[in-house]
This record gives sequence, structure tokens and C-alpha cells, in this order.
Amino acid sequence: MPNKTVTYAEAIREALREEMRRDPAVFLIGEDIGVYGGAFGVTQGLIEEFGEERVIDTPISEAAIAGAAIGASLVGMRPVAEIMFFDFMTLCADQVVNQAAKIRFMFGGKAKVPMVLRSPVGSGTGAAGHHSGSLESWFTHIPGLKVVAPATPYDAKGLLKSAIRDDNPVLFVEHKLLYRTKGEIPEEDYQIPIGKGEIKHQGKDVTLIAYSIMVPRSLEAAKILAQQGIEAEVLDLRSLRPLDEELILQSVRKTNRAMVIYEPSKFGAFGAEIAALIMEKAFDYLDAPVIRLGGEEMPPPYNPNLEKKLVPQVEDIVRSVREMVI
Amino acid sequence: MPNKTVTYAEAIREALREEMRRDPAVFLIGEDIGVYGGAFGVTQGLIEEFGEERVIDTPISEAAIAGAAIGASLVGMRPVAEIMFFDFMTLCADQVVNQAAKIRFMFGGKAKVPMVLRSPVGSGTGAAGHHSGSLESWFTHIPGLKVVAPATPYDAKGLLKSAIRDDNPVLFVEHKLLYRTKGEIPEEDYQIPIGKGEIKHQGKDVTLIAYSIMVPRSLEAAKILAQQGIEAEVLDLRSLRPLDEELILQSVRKTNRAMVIYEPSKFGAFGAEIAALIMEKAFDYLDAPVIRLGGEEMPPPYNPNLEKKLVPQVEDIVRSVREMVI
Amino acid sequence: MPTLEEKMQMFYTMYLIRRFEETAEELYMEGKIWGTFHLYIGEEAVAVGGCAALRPEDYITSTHRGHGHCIAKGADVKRMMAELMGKKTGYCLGLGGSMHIADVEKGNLGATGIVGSGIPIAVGAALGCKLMHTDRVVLCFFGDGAANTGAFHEAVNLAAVLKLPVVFLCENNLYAMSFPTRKSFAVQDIAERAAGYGIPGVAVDGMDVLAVQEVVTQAVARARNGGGPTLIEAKTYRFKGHSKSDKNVYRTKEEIKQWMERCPIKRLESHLQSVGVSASDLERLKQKAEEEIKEAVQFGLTSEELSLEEARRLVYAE
Amino acid sequence: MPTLEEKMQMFYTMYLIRRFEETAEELYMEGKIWGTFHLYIGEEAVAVGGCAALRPEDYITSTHRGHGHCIAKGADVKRMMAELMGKKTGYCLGLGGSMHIADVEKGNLGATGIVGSGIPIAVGAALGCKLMHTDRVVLCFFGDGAANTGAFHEAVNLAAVLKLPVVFLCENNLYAMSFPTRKSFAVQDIAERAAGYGIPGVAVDGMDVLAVQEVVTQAVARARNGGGPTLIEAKTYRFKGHSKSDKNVYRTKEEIKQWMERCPIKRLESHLQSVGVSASDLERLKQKAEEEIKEAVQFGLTSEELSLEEARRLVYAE
Ligand SMILES: Cc1ncc(C[n+]2csc(CCOP(=O)(O)OP(=O)(O)O)c2C)c(N)n1
Ligand SMILES: Cc1ncc(C[n+]2csc(CCOP(=O)(O)OP(=O)(O)O)c2C)c(N)n1
Ligand SMILES: [Mg+2]
Ligand SMILES: [Mg+2]
Repeated sequence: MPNKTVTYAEAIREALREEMRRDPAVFLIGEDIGVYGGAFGVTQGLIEEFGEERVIDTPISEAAIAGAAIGASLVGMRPVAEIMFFDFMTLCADQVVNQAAKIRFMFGGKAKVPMVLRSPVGSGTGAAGHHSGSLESWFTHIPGLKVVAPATPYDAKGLLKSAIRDDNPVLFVEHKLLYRTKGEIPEEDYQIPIGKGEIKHQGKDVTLIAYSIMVPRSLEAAKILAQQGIEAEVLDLRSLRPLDEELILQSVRKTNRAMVIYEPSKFGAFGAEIAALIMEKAFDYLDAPVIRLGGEEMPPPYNPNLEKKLVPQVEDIVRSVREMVI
Repeated sequence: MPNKTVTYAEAIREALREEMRRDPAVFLIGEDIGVYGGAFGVTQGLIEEFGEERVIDTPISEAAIAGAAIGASLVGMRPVAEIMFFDFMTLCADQVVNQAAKIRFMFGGKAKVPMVLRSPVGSGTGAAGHHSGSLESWFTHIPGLKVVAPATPYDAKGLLKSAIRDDNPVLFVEHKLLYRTKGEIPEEDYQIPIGKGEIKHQGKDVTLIAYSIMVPRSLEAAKILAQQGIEAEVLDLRSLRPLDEELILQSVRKTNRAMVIYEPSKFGAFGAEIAALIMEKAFDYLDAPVIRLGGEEMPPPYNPNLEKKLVPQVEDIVRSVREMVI
Repeated sequence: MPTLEEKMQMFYTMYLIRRFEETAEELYMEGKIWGTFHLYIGEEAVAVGGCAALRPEDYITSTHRGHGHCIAKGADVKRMMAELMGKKTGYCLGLGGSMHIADVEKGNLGATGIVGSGIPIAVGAALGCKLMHTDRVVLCFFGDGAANTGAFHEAVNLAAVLKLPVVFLCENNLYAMSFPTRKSFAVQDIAERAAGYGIPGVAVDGMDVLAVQEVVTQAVARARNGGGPTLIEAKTYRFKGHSKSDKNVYRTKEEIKQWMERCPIKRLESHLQSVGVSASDLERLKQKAEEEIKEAVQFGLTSEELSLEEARRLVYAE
Repeated sequence: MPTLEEKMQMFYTMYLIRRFEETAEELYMEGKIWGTFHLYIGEEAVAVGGCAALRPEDYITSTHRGHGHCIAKGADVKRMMAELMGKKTGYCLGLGGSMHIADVEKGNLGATGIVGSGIPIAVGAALGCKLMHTDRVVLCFFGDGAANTGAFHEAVNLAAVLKLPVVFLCENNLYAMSFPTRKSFAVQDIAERAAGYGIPGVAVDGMDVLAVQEVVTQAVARARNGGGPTLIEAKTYRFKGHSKSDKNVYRTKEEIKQWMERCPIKRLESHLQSVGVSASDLERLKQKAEEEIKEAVQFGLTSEELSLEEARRLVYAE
């Protein structure tokens, strides 16, 4: 099968385009996703192909965007809503948590909410406190939601297709710094199942568990560590809820050491779930405590030097692994 | 010093009353907190003493309530806002997370937001999916916020006083099933420092780490376990952010076993932070993995038998501890 | 104008709602229903007049005070009663209870415990109806309190600019819990807000089922023909407390009494008698309703409960 | 009516804002400023006219497009420029950047990156002013886009029912990012929304600083005297793209050109000349502004950055 190279943003756009062509129930809704093409250009060109009816620009009304997606999905549509920055998920949190996630259960299984909510997390663009947040941990805590956070164009496209075809509300977490990264994808239709992680790099000395932007950083770190004689295995979770427990445990049983690497502030983040889980289910295999390398306990600062120190960088990963292993 | 017996709700009311008498900058804002006295009667009688100016009923506008508290605190007031049910925190999440928590930092330390947000969590009242939630974990993840969750009338009063006098935004987590529980408090003014936990019951075999409603349940379980020859230490966190790390570690170093007990759905909750922390900092003291006993992975069901099974009950704690220790 | 038969049907439904709730209240006292619920008693004309303006395939969204909406949209009181009793045979298998009853088959997209949160969902359903090129309409019920939520504003505006087939029906019963509309609004009529969204606004006597039916019918026709949303405010009153824990300290006995004299059921009854319906015909309808309710109670009491295992399987769709 | 001296001051401030931003844009191109920012160029009359109606002890809340508000309320351009450069000498010590500049001392309660989120805060500040029995007023700036957020609705209504001393000043520049007001509103004037809250609404030419100053003065007087809030809509236009990454595909060159011809600075300049101010006097003011900006750049460039340790200590107050 012939492959092609695309960016992460293009991969997402392709998934949207192909799913919209395949299924007339799929439509897009969000702010500035039409002629503007989305704040990060992800939806560029789609309004030209599908028209204003299926690529719906809205006023600045995040709660209404999410609610509209929920309502439309209740009557048979498959909306893909965009929340321009993940920081704004706080504005539609009620609709997502109390409605999208609970409706099916509260209604005794008599309704479904097949919607996708796409939103970019992450710092590194100099946008400071209100446009650099990573609140994905919040949503991993909500029964009824699925949460995925792909790291590569290949996974992004495949996971978005699965998300659109899933009958549950799926939060699709993108990362701003990944949009322009490139990777290969096949020409044909494919899906990545939600709930499956992937070993992106084999190793035997320590398992680096990451998702989204921290996957390429961990791979980078693994390369450097390899030169120093440390063989790190890099596990990409891809899906945060449901979680691929078995893959994590398998890897840890092999390496006996794990480090969880993530961008959100360390305290109270989803990374703690991974660490706690490994302890609960693979305690006897652990040669050392599972270490968490997370973000600083502060809002994203504007100053670019501080901003860089906010979240784990390649050199931080290398240093922490060395401290752990040696 | 003479003591008196009050309910948890009365203890909160006393703290509010005394602080309002002490400091004219303190005022209350929320829905139905005036003549109605609050959905759970906590603010009963306060409008009679302090008038409509300092006990402000609002329309159903959670974002405006939180925003109004923030704005008032910026110009020198010390608002105590009530969000009627914790489920509705999703409606003011933006104001709390992006404004209250970040303003000080984003403004380079040139402003402060001395406000308190009180809100009740918890199931057990038959109120089903939208009025039984426990989303405190979310807010423990936010730098700039403090989060406290007292379990007794004594702690509730003392912590609320500290919260009101604190120059940071403090989330004060109450539990519906605690409102009518009773306990002793002194007649004089006192405070409980934010950030300090307490050993509520000494033991040597295992540390039960709890907060809010799970403290009385753990104490109840400890009594039963004692009869069975297991001496459980019950540690009440009281404050979730900042966390009393030292107290936790001390206890675990002594008992070598820990269980974290909480009401929110187990996955991705704050309890994972405690477990991960213990592993990171007391790994060599652990005889067994830290176990988490959390809520079911489902929205709160209406049926009372299912509702009871949603969250850990005394017998669940007893059973889990026995499984762990024996 | 509704036919006599249709009016008789409205009477029956209003009476059924009333008796359903009175019975539920008794069962609550007996401990057969728990938690809390919000009685619609006094407001029946709004639900019944509103739903009478719809086709069966149209949708509604409901509120925490939703029994009336649900019955008016055609629900089976047996399954509703079973739901209030937390039984597996209930609309939500006992998982939702009063505040979350939905009857998706009959077009009721559900009650909600979060005030205002149904409004964006109604708008989304209307968007779905439009995108699917159906001519279905969504009737969105909400209270005066809900009209002050951010969700109301965002959703009504979105519907207005997209010209969606939705009718916003505000049940202004003068209070949001204890907070009176005279304190929560600085305007006389909530319907005045419509102008700010560029849509029509109408206030109507919510104690008059025929008046409600008429204005909703017009708004529904407008919506169905692509004319976009309308905001209707029905002035009404709840005869009972806000919820089961309300001590009613915020309103006077006189006020309650005055409104109870305007009971929408008595009003329609008088009207029917004035156009020649016999007392015995009305009595027969009432008897039929009593029977239905009795059966419903029996059905609920003898039904089983869901197991935890079954509940767990309902969190996610396959 | 402002005195000639006051008008000269307004001219100076508008010109200073314009030059501040033009300079910031150049520095951005040179990589001395990064991230993104939102230029106010074209809208200066709104900030300057609005703030000219205030006393020094009054408050404002600002937006993501906040440079103009900040300067108009009396900020020091040195510390603003340092902030854009991320320096320790900036208003926020380099932690906030363009989108979060606050100058609490001068009464600017801060810009915000979350559209609409400043409105409830303005209302809260007004509540605080009232509770403290001061006669301070809060002027709340926000955009047309913000008028469609739930926060707007909840906050304006709360201010209306509590009769708080706040003036809502909507800067309608015809677009929220790429979304035109003709698509986001089904009404002609945003000011029409005021009626739904029971407060006065006024639309004003936002390219005319004197007109803005006049209507805001009236609204401020009303607020100060306990008359409650007013909603003012200033019709204006941004000459530049929405942010640094905007390709301007959603508006025509003609439209931009037409509005640029209505430049508020040129307009006031003509007015001043028509009342006898000499070209050289105006030139002198401009020169002074140039000097100030030059100094500001120098100040920013030579300032230091905050350390991580220092930043950490700013998350919580002691
Ligand atoms: C967002 C939210 N805030 C507060 C509540 C608590 N609450 C439940 S019903 C109610 C009053 C609702 O008033 P209204 O919309 O007028 O409906 P009514 O009860 O009068 O039918 C309140 C405040 C809630 N359920 N949701
Ligand atoms: C809640 C929220 N949604 C979306 C955005 C992204 N965004 C930033 S500015 C903007 C447009 C704001 O429009 P308006 O209020 O008219 O202000 P203007 O930029 O025109 O001055 C948008 C959509 C945001 N910052 N906040
Ligand atoms: Mg009401
Ligand atoms: Mg605008």
C-alpha cells in the first residue's frame, strides 16, 4: 500500500473530509472553522467542499456549541465540534460532563450521543495563561466520556475516524505543537481502535509512558539515552479513557521501571492515575517507584524562557531517566 | 474552655456569622441563600442579621456569581460565594480556573483574589445524576487554588475561618450527608490551618487516608477492624491542595500500608495523586501497593440501592482492608 | 382552533398530570418514592397546550419540573411511575428518576437537573432536524430562572442566527426556587428579551390551555416553515412548594390562594361545560384517569430493580 | 463638553496608543515580541473617549485587545512595552504578556484571553464599589463577539437587577475574529439587547472620540448616582487583522479602506485644527509621543527577565 507524508493538521483534516464524504450525518460546528479555516488551519478548505450547512461557524458561545452537538446527536447526527482552545472547555464543561457523558446512562441506555469534541491543548506558542492550558486530565475522570490524545499524523487520522464512528461522546485532544509535525499515512481508509496504546520504541531498561506531545519528546530522549547505554521503551497511550492497561503492565513487567511524562501541572493530573495503576497491578515487578515528570505548578507564563521550563523538555526526560536508572 | 455541640451545617454558619461580624469586607453571594436559607439551610438566619446587602441572592447565573466574587475581591472585599450543588461548578469553571486561580500570577502578583467558594458534593440523597456529583478532584489540579474538604463540625468551622482570611481563592468542599452530623466545638474563636491533615485515629497496621464523608466511614470501619484485631490509622487530609505530605508519609512509614478512600469515581480522581505520591516518596516503606477504594465508574444512579453501591460504604472499607492486610 | 374532541383530550391529559403528581406526592409520604421532585401542579396548561400544538414526530426538551411535559408528549404513566419508584420498568430503568425522565421514542429528549442546560440541547436537536431536511420542530420548555442562565443566551442567539425550527417556551411561574421574578428581572415580561435576538416574543396566559395552544401553534408553524424561533412566555404558577424540601417562606398564603383560584383544569372544565359537555362525560374522563394512575402505581410497585451489573453496562454504548 | 486642553490630551493619548502598537508590530517582526497580540489600531476613540469620562479612582476591565484601554486609563508605556517583551519590569513581570496586562494601581483590573470573561468581573468590581459605599464606577470594555457569550448575559442581568455602578461598553468592530456581526446577530444594534435587561441602551459612533466621551459621561453619571448600568455600543473597526496570524480572507479591501478613511485620530486632528489648534502644536504632541515610545522600547530591551524561582513564588499569596 502506497503511503504519503502529511502533517498532523492535514491528517485530521483528511479524517474529517473522508468521514463527511462517507456519512451525511457528519457535520462540523465551531468558531471560525469556515472561511477562516480554524485558528490552527485544521478545517481549511472544508467549507468550500461541504458548504455552510455542514461546516457551521458559530458566535462565541462554547456552551451552545457543545449543547448543539449533543442535541443534534440525539436526533441522529454525528457532529464534530471544535473548541478553539482547550482552556475554553471550562465554558462548556457542564454540557460535556453533565449532559454528553451522562445522558445515555441517566436515560437508561435509551439514547446515545455520538459526538466528537476536538480541542487543542498545550503551551509553547507564547500565548500565555488563557491559551496554553492542558486540562485533559479533568475529562479522563468522567464516566461516559472517551478521551484520546494522538501523537502522530497516523494515529490522529485513525483515531479521529474511530471517534466519529463511535456511538459515545469522544474528546479528541490535539496539541498545538504537533500540528505541523509530519508523518506517513496510507492512502486507504484505516482506523485506530480507541483504547489501544502502542509501543513506539522498544527498550528493556525503563518504560516511558507518554501521550500527545510527550511522545516525540520521549522518543527523542530515548535516542539520546540509547547513546548512553540506557534502553528506554516508549509507550504511547494514545487513548486515555479507556486506557490500555494490559499494554502498560506488560511493558512494566518487562522493564521493571516506569516513568510517566506529561505536560499538565504534575499535581492531581492524569499521570497519577497511571502511576497508581501500575503500583496496584504490578507492584511486585517494580524495582523503583514509578516517577512522574509533569508540568510546573503554575499557570502558563508568557515569557518564553519560563514557558519552556513549564513543561518537560527532552533534556528533562533524559536527566530524570538517568537519575532513576543509575 | 467550654465546648458546645453543633451540626456541621451550624458550624459553617457560625464561621460565616463570626467572620461577617469581624470583618465588614466579608459578604455572601449565591442562589436562595437569603430568606430560603440555602438549599441545605446553611445560611439560615444570616439575612436577618446582615441584611440583603451582605447576603445577596442572585438569579441562576453561576458564572456571574463566581465572577462577581472575583471582581469584588479584586477591589478589596472578601466574598464567600455558594454554588448550590458541586455539579454546577462546571458552569463557573472558567471563572474559577482561568480567572480566580490565575489572576494573581498572570498579573505578576499585583492583585489578589481572597474569595471562598462553598459547594456541597456527594450522593446519598436520591437526587440522581445532576445533583450528586463529587468533582473536587478537578480543582485539586489547578495551581493558584486551594481546596479544603472538612469532615467534622470542628474542622469545618476552623477551616472556613482560615479560608475567609486567606488571600487566595479557596474552594470549600462540603458534603451533603455531613450537614446533620454533630460534633463539639469550642466557644472561642479558632482556626484550622489550611494544608494540615490530622490523624483522627491511631493505628499501626494500615493507614486509611480519607477526607470529607469518608472520614467518618473510615473511623467506623476502623472500629470494626479493631474488633477483628486490625489496628487501622485514620488520616483525615482536610486540605487537598496544599496537601499535608509529611503527615501522610510519616504515617505510612509507620504502618507500611495505605489505602486511599474516596467518593468520586475511582479512575482519574485525586486519590491517585495520594497513591502516586506515597509510592514516589515512601516506596521502600511499602509492604504492599497503596490501594484505592473509590466510586464506581458511572454517573450517580437514582435507584437507592444502586446509589448506595456507587460509593464506598463502611463494609466495603472493612472488606478491602481485610483483603489487603491478611 | 382545536375541536371539541381535542379539547376533551387536553382536559384528560391535564387531569391525568394532576392526578399523577398528587399520587406521586402521596407515595413520597409513604416512602415509596424518595429523593426529591418538583411538582408541576398548577402549570398543566402550559405543557398540555404546548404539546397539543405539536405533531407526534416533533421533539420537546423538558426540565427538572418535567412530569407534565412528559405526559403531555404522550408518555405512559406506568413507566413514569415505575421510574419514580426506581424500577427497571421505568423510562430510565430507575437510573434517572424524576429529574431525568426522557421518552425518546415519543420525542421527549429528556428532563434535566441543571437549570437551563436543556436549551442548547433543544437548539442542537433543531439543528439536527434542519440538517436532516425533516420538517420537525423542537419545543423547548424552561423556567423563568433558566432565562437568566448563560446557556439560554447562547442557545437562543444561535437558534436565531441559524433560523432553526425551535420554539422557546418559558414557564414563568414567578419564582426560581425562592427568588421572585421581580428581583431576577428588571423587565416586566421575559418575552421582551426576544427583541434582543431579533425573534418574535409573545406573553400568554399560562393558566389558559387554549391560549397557550394557540400561540404555540403559530410559533410552531413559523418554525416549520423556516421562519426561525419564537420566544413565548407563559405566565403561570406552581401551587406547591419548589421541591419536597421547600418551606414556602418566600410567598404569601394570599398569593397562592389567588392563583389557585385560577386553576387551569377548573377553567377548561368550565369552558367545556359552557359549550355543552355534560358533567357525566367529564366525570367519565376523570374516572378513566384514576384507573390509569391506579394501574401505574400497581405496575410500579410490582416491578423489579436493576442490578449493578446491568447498570454498569449502560455507561457506554457498544 | 471637554475643554480644549482635554481634547488635546485625548489626541495625545490616541496618538500614543497608535504609535505604541505600530511599534509593537515592528518589534514583533523583528522577533523582540512573540506569541500573538491583537492590535487596537482604528479603535482608539473608544478607549480614549471611554476613559476620559472616568475619574482616576474609577475602574475598567479590558479585553484581549487591550493596549488601548490600558494606555487610556493612564498606564506607563514603558512598563507595557516591557511586558510585551516578557520582562521583569513589565506590568505583569513578563508573566502575562499582551493578553493579560493589568494595571491595578491605575484602576485597570486587567485584560483577559477568555472572551466575555471580564464582564462578570466588572460586575463584581461594581458590586464591591457599592458595598464599600464608594462612588466609584466600573467601565467594562468588551467586543461584539463577547456579547454572545453566556457570561455577558448573566453578568449584565445581575448588574441590572442589583443596580450596580457599571457601564458596559461594547466595541462593535463588526467581526469576532472572522465572524461578522451580520451573521452573529439577528438584530441591527447590539444596544437593542439592553431593553431585555431593563437598562438603557445607546449606540454611538465609535470613530468619534467626542461622541464616545459624551455618552459614556452620561452613563457614568447615571451609574454613580445609583441609577444602575447602561449598555453602550460603539461602532468601530479594526484596521489590522484579528491577531498576528490572521490572513484577512473574510473581509474586503474596500471595506477596510472605507473604514480607514474614517480614522478617529485624523478626525480629532481635523476637529482640533478647525477650532484653531496650530499644526505645530499638534506636531509637538506627536513628537512627545514618539519620544515616549522610543524610551519605552529602550526600557523594555534593556530590562531583565524573571527567574523560575521568582515566578514560582507568585502563584499563591502568602
Ligand atoms: C444551574 C443550576 N443552578 C441551580 C439549580 C438549583 N435549582 C433547581 S430548580 C431551581 C429553580 C429553577 O427555576 P425556574 O427555571 O424558574 O424553574 P421552576 O423551578 O420555577 O419551574 C434552582 C435554583 C439547578 N438545578 N441548576
Ligand atoms: C471564550 C473564547 N472563545 C474563543 C476565543 C478565541 N477568540 C479570541 S478573540 C476572538 C474574537 C473576539 O471577538 P470580539 O469580542 O468581537 O472582540 P474583537 O477581537 O473583535 O476585538 C475569538 C473568537 C477566546 N479567546 N475566548
Ligand atoms: Mg420558575
Ligand atoms: Mg469584534
